[in-house]
Amino acid sequence: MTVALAFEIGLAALLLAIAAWTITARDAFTAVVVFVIYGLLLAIAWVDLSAVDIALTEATIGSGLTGVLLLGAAARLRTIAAPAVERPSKSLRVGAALLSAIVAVALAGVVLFLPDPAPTLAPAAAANAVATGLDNPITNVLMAFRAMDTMLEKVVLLLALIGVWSLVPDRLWDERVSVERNGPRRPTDRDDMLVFLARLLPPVGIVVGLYILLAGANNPGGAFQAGTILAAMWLLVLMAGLADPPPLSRRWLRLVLVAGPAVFLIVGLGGLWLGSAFLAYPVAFAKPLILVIECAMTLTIAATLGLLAGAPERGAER
Amino acid sequence: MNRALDILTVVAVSAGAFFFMAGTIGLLRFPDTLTRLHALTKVDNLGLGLIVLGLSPHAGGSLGVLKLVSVWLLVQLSGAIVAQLIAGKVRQSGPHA
Amino acid sequence: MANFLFASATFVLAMVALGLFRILYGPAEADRMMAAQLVGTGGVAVLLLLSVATATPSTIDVALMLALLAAFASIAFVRSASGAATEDHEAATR
Amino acid sequence: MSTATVFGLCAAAVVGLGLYGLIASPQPLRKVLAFNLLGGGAFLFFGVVARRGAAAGFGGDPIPQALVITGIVVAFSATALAIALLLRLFEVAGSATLSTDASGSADTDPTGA
Repeated sequence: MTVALAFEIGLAALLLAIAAWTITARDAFTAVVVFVIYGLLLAIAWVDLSAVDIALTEATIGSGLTGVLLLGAAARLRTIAAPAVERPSKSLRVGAALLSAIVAVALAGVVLFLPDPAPTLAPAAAANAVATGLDNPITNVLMAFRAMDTMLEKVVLLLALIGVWSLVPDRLWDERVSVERNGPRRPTDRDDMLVFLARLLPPVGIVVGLYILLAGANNPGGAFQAGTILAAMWLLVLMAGLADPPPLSRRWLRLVLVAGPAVFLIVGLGGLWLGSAFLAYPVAFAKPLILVIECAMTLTIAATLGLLAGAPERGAER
Repeated sequence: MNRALDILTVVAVSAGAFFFMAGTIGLLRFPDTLTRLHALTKVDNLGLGLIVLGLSPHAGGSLGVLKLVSVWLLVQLSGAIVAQLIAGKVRQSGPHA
Repeated sequence: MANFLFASATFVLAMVALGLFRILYGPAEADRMMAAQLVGTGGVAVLLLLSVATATPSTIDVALMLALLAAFASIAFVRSASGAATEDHEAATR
Repeated sequence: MSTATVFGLCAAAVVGLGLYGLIASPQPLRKVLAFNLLGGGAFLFFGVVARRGAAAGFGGDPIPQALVITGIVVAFSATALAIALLLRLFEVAGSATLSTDASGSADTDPTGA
């Protein structure tokens, strides 16, 4: 057991060092690279905390999509000759350090004096798992016990996308411009490898994504992780230039974007109509209904996350 | 039989870990970018490959082994492609761009 | 066996941590990318080792995901770095 | 020292680091990174609480774990929105700093919240 503990202490120390490096790195680009590595190692920490579902989410969103988003932004921001950004005054930095230290120490105190035995809802989650027929407790929580959270979180995603879209320059809304601007796709010499990968990897990614979606019923996995993988594969194809990003005004795109929340809402209202409560699943149909919602959500998540993470890329194409 | 498999695991995983060490030392000590790239590719191929080989008796059946091998193949693919991209970038812009 | 695998995971993690110094020293963007690639591969290896050490087969799925997206992150990296590099080049020739 | 304690202390320190970066970093992109660190630390804290609540054959309390998953996705969308604002600011203003001293106007602080 001590070897395992040594591993955990080493991992925690490495995480801390990398977090500190993210804050102190000299240029923003290095900070972003280091942050992506932080996300990757954090996935290992989640596995160590027996939270494989979170580890899957962190591995896909934390290091995959966030990486694309932040690296794209950093590359674009670096194109300006960085003006001498003045550092905040010394008194502010000392004050910030003091405040942060106090917060960290207080939190550490909380960690050391957490109640024992720890309060837990795990037995309740286990006892009610029969109602859904799914074995993965986290899918149960996300899709049944706290389904309202999950539905509203889809709405948050959509709102964020609307926010991002409303910041897009007017000309990007017009599809003709994007076709004329880019002309026929002609991969350059260096892009050859990228094109090769973008042809080879997406089929594998789709299979893995479907596997994760279906495994989510009984093992770690589910709509979030599957949707993220699909989003990543889509972005890969876009980055290689094998397909154009869809014009924002396309109807099918908007249908896909609202499919998840819409199906969720319809099922929820159905529960109300059938008598019991909003989002109450009829016991006999709980499992198929959850699967239907998850499938719709996977599509929506894939489209939304892809559009969110690809936003800097899209802007850079001008 | 079990013992033999355990020995295989220990030997192969140790060898894989050795290649991780070799790759890291190469990455840190080799003189220029292309030689460092050479060191790095050994980690993807042999380091991870040997660890996968060592773990496969304990992977829990054929599905586990299939997953392990797919992980290795995927890393091989991405490693090869990224190595190409990096090398192309070095060639394009000189070794110290 | 579990102890040996944990020890191996610790060792690989330590090697990856050492490799991070390449990001610190550079000098080229390519060197930084290589260090990031090493972390990706090392992370996959550590996850595989942990999966067997703790007897949780689903951890392999995390490694599978990481392996799938390692290429993706690296390519975003190459693209953004090379995009920035060409801009630098243009700025230098201007 | 247990697993939960190790990562709990790590989470506390990461929250502190993120808070410091959020206040003291001059560049907005760095502020976004710091904010993500801060949030990630909070998630880790949740994960520790979940780990301590392991019962009924689960490795951790599934409720905090599910909340963290939701949180990660929401944090990602907030980051994407912040980045979009940042790039737009850069496009419109030609610089991506929030330095009020340099621009002379105190009302251009999109990440001030």
